[in-house]
Amino acid sequence: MTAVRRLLGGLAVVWGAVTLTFLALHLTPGSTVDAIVGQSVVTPEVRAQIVAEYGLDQPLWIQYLSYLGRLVRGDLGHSYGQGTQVAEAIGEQFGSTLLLVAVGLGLAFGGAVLVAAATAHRSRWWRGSAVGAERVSVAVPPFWLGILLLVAFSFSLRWFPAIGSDSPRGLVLPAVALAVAPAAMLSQVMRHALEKTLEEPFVTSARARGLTRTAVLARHAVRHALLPVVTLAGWLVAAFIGGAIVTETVFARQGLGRLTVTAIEGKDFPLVSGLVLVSAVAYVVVGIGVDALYGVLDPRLRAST
Amino acid sequence: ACGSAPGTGGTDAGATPVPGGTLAFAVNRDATCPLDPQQSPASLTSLLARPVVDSLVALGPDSTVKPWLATEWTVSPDGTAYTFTLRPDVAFTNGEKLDAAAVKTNLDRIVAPATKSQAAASLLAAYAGTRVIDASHVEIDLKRPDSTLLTNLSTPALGIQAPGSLTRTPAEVCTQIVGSGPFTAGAYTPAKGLSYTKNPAYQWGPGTSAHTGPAYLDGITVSVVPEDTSRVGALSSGQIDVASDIPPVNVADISANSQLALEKFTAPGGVYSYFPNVSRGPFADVNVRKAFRAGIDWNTLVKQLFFGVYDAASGPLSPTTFAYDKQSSAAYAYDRDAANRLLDQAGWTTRDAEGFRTKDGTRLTLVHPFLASRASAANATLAVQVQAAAKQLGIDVQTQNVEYPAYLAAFVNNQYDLFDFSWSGSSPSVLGTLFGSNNISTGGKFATNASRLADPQLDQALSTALAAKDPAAQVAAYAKAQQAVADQAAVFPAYVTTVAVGTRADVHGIGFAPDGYPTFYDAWKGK
Amino acid sequence: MTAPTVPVGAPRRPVRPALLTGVAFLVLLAVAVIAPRALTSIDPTAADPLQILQPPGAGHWLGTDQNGRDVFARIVAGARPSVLIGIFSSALALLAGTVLGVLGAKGGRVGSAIVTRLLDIVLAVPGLLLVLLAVAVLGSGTGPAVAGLALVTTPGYARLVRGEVIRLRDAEFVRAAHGLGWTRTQVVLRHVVPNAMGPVTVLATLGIGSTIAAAASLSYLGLGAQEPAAEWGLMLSVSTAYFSRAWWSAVFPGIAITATVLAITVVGHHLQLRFDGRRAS
Amino acid sequence: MTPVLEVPLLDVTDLRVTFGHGRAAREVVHGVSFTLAASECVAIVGESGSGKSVTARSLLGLAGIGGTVHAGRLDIAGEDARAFTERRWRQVRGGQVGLVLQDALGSLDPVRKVAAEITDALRTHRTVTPAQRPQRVHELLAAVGVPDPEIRAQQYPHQLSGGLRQRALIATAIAADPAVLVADEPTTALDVTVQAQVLDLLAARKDAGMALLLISHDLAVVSRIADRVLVMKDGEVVESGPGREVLGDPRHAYTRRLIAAVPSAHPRGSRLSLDAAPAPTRPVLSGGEVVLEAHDLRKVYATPDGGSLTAVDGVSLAVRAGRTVGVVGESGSGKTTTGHLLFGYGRPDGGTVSVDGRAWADHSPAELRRLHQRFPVVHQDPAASFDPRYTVGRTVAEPLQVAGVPRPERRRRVAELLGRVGLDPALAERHPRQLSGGQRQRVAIARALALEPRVVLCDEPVSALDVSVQAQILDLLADLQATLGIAYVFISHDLGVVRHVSDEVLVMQHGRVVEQGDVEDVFERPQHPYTKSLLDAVPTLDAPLRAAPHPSRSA
Ligand SMILES: Nc1ncnc2c1ncn2[C@@H]1O[C@H](COP(=O)(O)OP(=O)(O)OP(=O)(O)O)[C@@H](O)[C@H]1O
Ligand SMILES: Nc1ncnc2c1ncn2[C@@H]1O[C@H](COP(=O)(O)OP(=O)(O)OP(=O)(O)O)[C@@H](O)[C@H]1O
Ligand SMILES: [Mg+2]
Ligand SMILES: [Mg+2]
Repeated sequence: MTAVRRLLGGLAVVWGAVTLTFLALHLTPGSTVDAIVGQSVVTPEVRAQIVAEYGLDQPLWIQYLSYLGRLVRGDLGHSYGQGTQVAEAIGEQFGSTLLLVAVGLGLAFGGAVLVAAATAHRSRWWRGSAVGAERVSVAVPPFWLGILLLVAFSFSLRWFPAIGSDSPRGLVLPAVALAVAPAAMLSQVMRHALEKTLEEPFVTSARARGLTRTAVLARHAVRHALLPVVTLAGWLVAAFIGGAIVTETVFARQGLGRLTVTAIEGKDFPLVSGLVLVSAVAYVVVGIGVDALYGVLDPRLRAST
Repeated sequence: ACGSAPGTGGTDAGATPVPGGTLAFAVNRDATCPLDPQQSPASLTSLLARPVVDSLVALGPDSTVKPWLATEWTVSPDGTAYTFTLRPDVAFTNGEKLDAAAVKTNLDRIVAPATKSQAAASLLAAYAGTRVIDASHVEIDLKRPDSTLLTNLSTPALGIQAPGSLTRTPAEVCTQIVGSGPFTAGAYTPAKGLSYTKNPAYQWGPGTSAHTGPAYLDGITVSVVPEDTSRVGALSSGQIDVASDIPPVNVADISANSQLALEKFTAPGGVYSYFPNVSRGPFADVNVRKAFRAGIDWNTLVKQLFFGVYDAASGPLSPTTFAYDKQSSAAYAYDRDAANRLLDQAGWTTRDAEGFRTKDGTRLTLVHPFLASRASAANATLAVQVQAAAKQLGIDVQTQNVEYPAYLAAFVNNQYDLFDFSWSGSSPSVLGTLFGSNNISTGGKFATNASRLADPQLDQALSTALAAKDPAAQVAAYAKAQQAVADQAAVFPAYVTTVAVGTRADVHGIGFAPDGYPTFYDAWKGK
Repeated sequence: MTAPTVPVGAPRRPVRPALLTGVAFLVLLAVAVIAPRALTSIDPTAADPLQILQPPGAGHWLGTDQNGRDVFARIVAGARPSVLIGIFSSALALLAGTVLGVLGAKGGRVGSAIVTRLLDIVLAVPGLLLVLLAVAVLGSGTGPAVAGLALVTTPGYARLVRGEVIRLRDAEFVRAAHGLGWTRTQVVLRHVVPNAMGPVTVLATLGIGSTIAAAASLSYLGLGAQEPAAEWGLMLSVSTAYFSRAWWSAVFPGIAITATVLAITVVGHHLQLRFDGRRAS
Repeated sequence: MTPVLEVPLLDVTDLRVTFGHGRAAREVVHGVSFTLAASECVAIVGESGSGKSVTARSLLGLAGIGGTVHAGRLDIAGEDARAFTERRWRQVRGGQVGLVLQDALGSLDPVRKVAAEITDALRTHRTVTPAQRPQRVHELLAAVGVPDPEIRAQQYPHQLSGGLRQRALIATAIAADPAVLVADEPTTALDVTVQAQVLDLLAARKDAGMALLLISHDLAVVSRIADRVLVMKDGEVVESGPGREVLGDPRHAYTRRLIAAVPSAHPRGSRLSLDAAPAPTRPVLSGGEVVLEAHDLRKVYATPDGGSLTAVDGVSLAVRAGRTVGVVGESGSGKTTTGHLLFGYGRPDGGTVSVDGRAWADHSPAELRRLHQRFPVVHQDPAASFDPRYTVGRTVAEPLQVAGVPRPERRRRVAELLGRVGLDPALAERHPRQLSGGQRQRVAIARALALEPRVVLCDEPVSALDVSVQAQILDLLADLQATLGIAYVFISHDLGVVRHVSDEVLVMQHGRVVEQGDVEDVFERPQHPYTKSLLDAVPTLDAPLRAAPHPSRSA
């Protein structure tokens, strides 16, 4: 029953996101057909062809309903700009972004856990410099960080390739650039949680049993520190998908982010909606996964006792 | 056409080409339909299609037409029928043979509405039809004479693709094309690029190229790297062999680096210009236009902003264009005092609190829509400087940053005073594209005459030029047209579009098509 | 005689010199926002083609940019839009987030369901895409950027507030406050909201920084503030193209952004401790 | 076996513990000395905040964050612990000295299974092979009296009752067979029956040879088990010696006061604090009019697994003006819920509550708000019932503010109220968390008294306090009842306290009232088996110890 409700809620979110996008794109100035044609000279026949083909002569609400209808049938439509099926255009780019986001998330989580664990309740200097670094990291514009990373590690040191989506080594810099700001945010949240946990009596009890600091961190504290992080997961996913737009541009990676920019610029409604759909579904899926994760991390939240 | 442009031969002088190797090439942007120039207007599409698609004829650097797929051709006396003799030995890489029917299939497809051609069809505006005479002879019929036809036929847009491959949907052709060229192309992935493989059977190189037979390179990979810093960095760190669109600021660095080389090509056709909208507002007054033209020191701006890499323009056409008129360039000289005088004459005599000129209480204001998200860094700085220089004249240039749809809407709906862009094109017929009264956007339809100039004299000169078969007559007619543009002050030319391609020092033989993109048929990599 | 000493704990509050530096910087920043002329008399938009990319020196402390404009003057002039974007959009988001968060927790079954779904919807659309959409609808420039950034950050605050309010709803002291005879609204305004704001304000101080950074990203994608305006994010994004030749035009705006954020977080953190009363003697 | 000849397992001389550094440094333990041998139990009793727990933790090198320990001698099994490396400390912790922390309910990690916690200790000290660990876990749980150890081992702490958790914690402490067990308040928060079980368990371990350092504020507990007693106050040991001597014949004034303050030792109406003024005479209001009346109350809560839990099941009672109704029963039996329903918080799922003869539900929201002002609640956890941002003054002033009392008048009344509950009016500027537990408790009471209350709900007002502070509060409540005619509903799991303050008592179990009536009748002649078991489990100070300074209570 809860599963059904959750599914319905998820559908509502996806529908809302798509509708929001539809409205926004149709409220923007400029005609769609101009956007499709772009800066080029077309014969009136070609123009009429485009209008008819995409149904642009229909009233807005009919366009909306027929779009929803097609969505329900699993048809994402045909991209104005890419000249391909939306599903195909997205499918082509999906893997690359997924990889980037996954590695970025991994780095952000791993890095945040390490930094938080290494600095929680440690000396003033050690902890203070980590906190300072985190605050700076949050405020560094990602494209700027990306370019700095490129200049340092690719152009000068030549440790990593500057561009391209293929090699695992090429993934390092973009993933780092993408992960730094969220990792800094996470690490602050985690350190807070860790420090609260380390003051809990069960930690003193564990130490009274002779456990090392590392063992205490690994077996007790980290798990508690992950709880608030899990709460932030929805925000994180959104941040990463959004961040991919800039990162992919700087590092010349293929992916959904760059597709998004192109699609919005070109008022390519079917493609934008397709992209929003993907991100909304990702958000919903992550939300459901996270709910499950809560139970794993904290048995108190499991449904049955 | 794979003609080697002047100035590019220097680096490879004396060296013997070495076959083999794969060339890594980075471009700066994606195109929506990246591979089919019959559909897409993007210059990137021409670049990417060129290695795959051959044309009937090739255009040399001196604007002479050379044979390619057609060995010879004749033009009917009235200029409306062109008959081509095709090479007998040409095969497309999917096994099909080149014949007259293949040419007809291509040209008919270009003009068919279903193709939604956004540029190629306009190159065939006078097209009436194609007649297959026999397998190796084909006749193109025109509704009216068009002296630009041969030039247009040399472009990839009117290139001949394998007819069998054109039965697929337009969308499929966009990402994968089949031709008879020196390379075969893999599928294109947006934001990533594609790779080419050498066509070993290639024996029909264009008459403009340095060698015959198959290409030297085994293959080419093209990646899309929009960020300038990354593209230049990838080149200097050796991750790629060739990078397109080197920003002026990096040119000096690349020239100074012994591991790198810079290939520059000044494209013929239109220059990068600001266009006044003569149909409304202050620019309806020719004196204001002339004042704006004379009052800004375009020369100095270009030299300083672009670090001496680009040349300042003095006229709507680049000096390398056929029929470029040196006479009329005097009109583009800088004269600040004259500019102020002209403005006074036009009645803009009073000044407001901020120092802008006013007339009857209204400020001399010019609306300038600007597409910051797509502008190069260089053009963005130019816009800033133009605004600042205009301010010194007492003119308030309001640069409005808008998104692409709004940008286009402002243009199409005549809601601007100033517009900036460059329109390349290898022939002086761009004058018609840019200033012909038949090219003014009306009824919400996009057309390319940004100054909205409708000058009967100019129109007359342009149609004379199109109809003229004799080059001298064409030159005379185009000179008249250029003079008319100068008299009307219908353009503020800024700089001559210069293509700068960076390469590793061991890359040789990069050529440039007349439209200004690099070509790779003659290219090779030293060891 | 000493016996084993247990490791010393971590500091619970920022080190004093950091606080002082932060306050001093913010004062300077306030001057730049209110009266930029007090810091420099150079016109930040005076483009001079003959002064392009001059290195830092006597005439131009921090050098000039790609248009020959004085970088220092532009940083001073850029303080206003940048700080306002950061502060306004964070404030807007904080306000909207608080209202929505409270509604989401206490708006009744239907009200809270609607609010949570709405928040989910906004979160489900990638943030930058939302800003892009906002900018596409409202046009580019500072106003739309503020609105777009606020739209994007609101759900984060709202969820946090909602969580806190739900936690507090069952808190003993809130029940006690009901028992004292306040009306429901009074309890929410007097006890629930002020206590829910603690963690949110921490996020908001970080948020000011990340908003300035996000605004910079917008300019990078050509959607935020635009030339010839002086705005830090724009300066940063434009100058990256000239990095190899003129590091100063890219580095100094970057330092301005970072320093502002650091100052705000350090001072904000301190204020929050104050607000919480933890430091009260 | 003569313990005298053996090396003591713990030998502590002049133990000092300081928190903070430099000028912020504060010494909280000032030179504590004692020894502890095998099969011996030393108990530390004393005032809240006197340094008992810090002393205990220092014995394992865990004084706390920011703590520095100095000692003239700190020998563990003959070895000088002052020279221990962190590594050696880890071997000692759990291996030679086990610790049961004061906060038992928070001492098991809520996200880990009980077995995992015990296994940690086994793994660290390598007492058994990995293969034997599960078996050993079960044995340990069985040894501390946990039924069905196989099942319990696989459960999470929140799935265990308080008593089971307390025993599981002891199991973790003794897993590696330490020679010494330090048990800090191992029975707080347990109801008397469970408390008795835990004490029996500790006594059994002690008899089996383990040395036990027991900390408790419950003198009755201590008297049952301790061989020697240390009495601490303000970080110092003020009195020490064999248990019987110290408790039976206290020399130090503080010890005397402690013993005097044990409420079960006194009849109703007597004073608990030694230094308090004599009690005002209590007006006899046996037949005061009924103010609050509940009939057949029921409250059902949904449980997370979709089931339901009847927290209150058919409770009826009446509160008369100027009288006290006590409510006792095990943890979770529905005491707080009943109190809340009675005072109009939350709707009952069955039955009625009426105030002055009219149901709560029949009042308009505005009337309700006005009524609530006269029926204040002293919450089970007073600290939690204060807005953490508010000062003491603002907290106490809040009901006055609601009632529209002008600001200057409020300030005056706050000072007066604080004075009345025996607090320095200067405390008004402080935040509640800067007060001691007893002070906080009195702030809550001051707030409850702000608007001439008619009935006050006192929910466990003294459960976490040592007896001397508890005595102050109980005396205060009695005085206010005598002078103002206030009625109380008094909830507690401490039967002695309830007996001391109540006129009438309800005994609750599983949401039902199992016995109800005059306090003396119920406590002297319990009818229900549960009441009997509760009373049987109450530890008492041995008869001779009750001797001074009050005469033993007469029936
Ligand atoms: N980690 C710490 N940091 C600073 N001060 C502390 C710390 N732990 C305890 N104290 C202080 O040391 C003193 C003694 O505390 P301790 O916990 O030993 O009291 P206690 O006798 O156990 O009291 P209770 O009966 O309430 O448990 C108190 O004043 C307390 O505030
Ligand atoms: N809001 C609630 N939701 C669900 N169950 C509740 C709620 N409040 C109380 N309960 C349950 O109702 C039962 C009675 O709780 P109540 O707080 O009245 O017990 P109590 O007798 O006061 O116990 P204690 O001595 O521990 O304070 C318990 O099992 C408790 O878990
Ligand atoms: Mg203690
Ligand atoms: Mg209770």
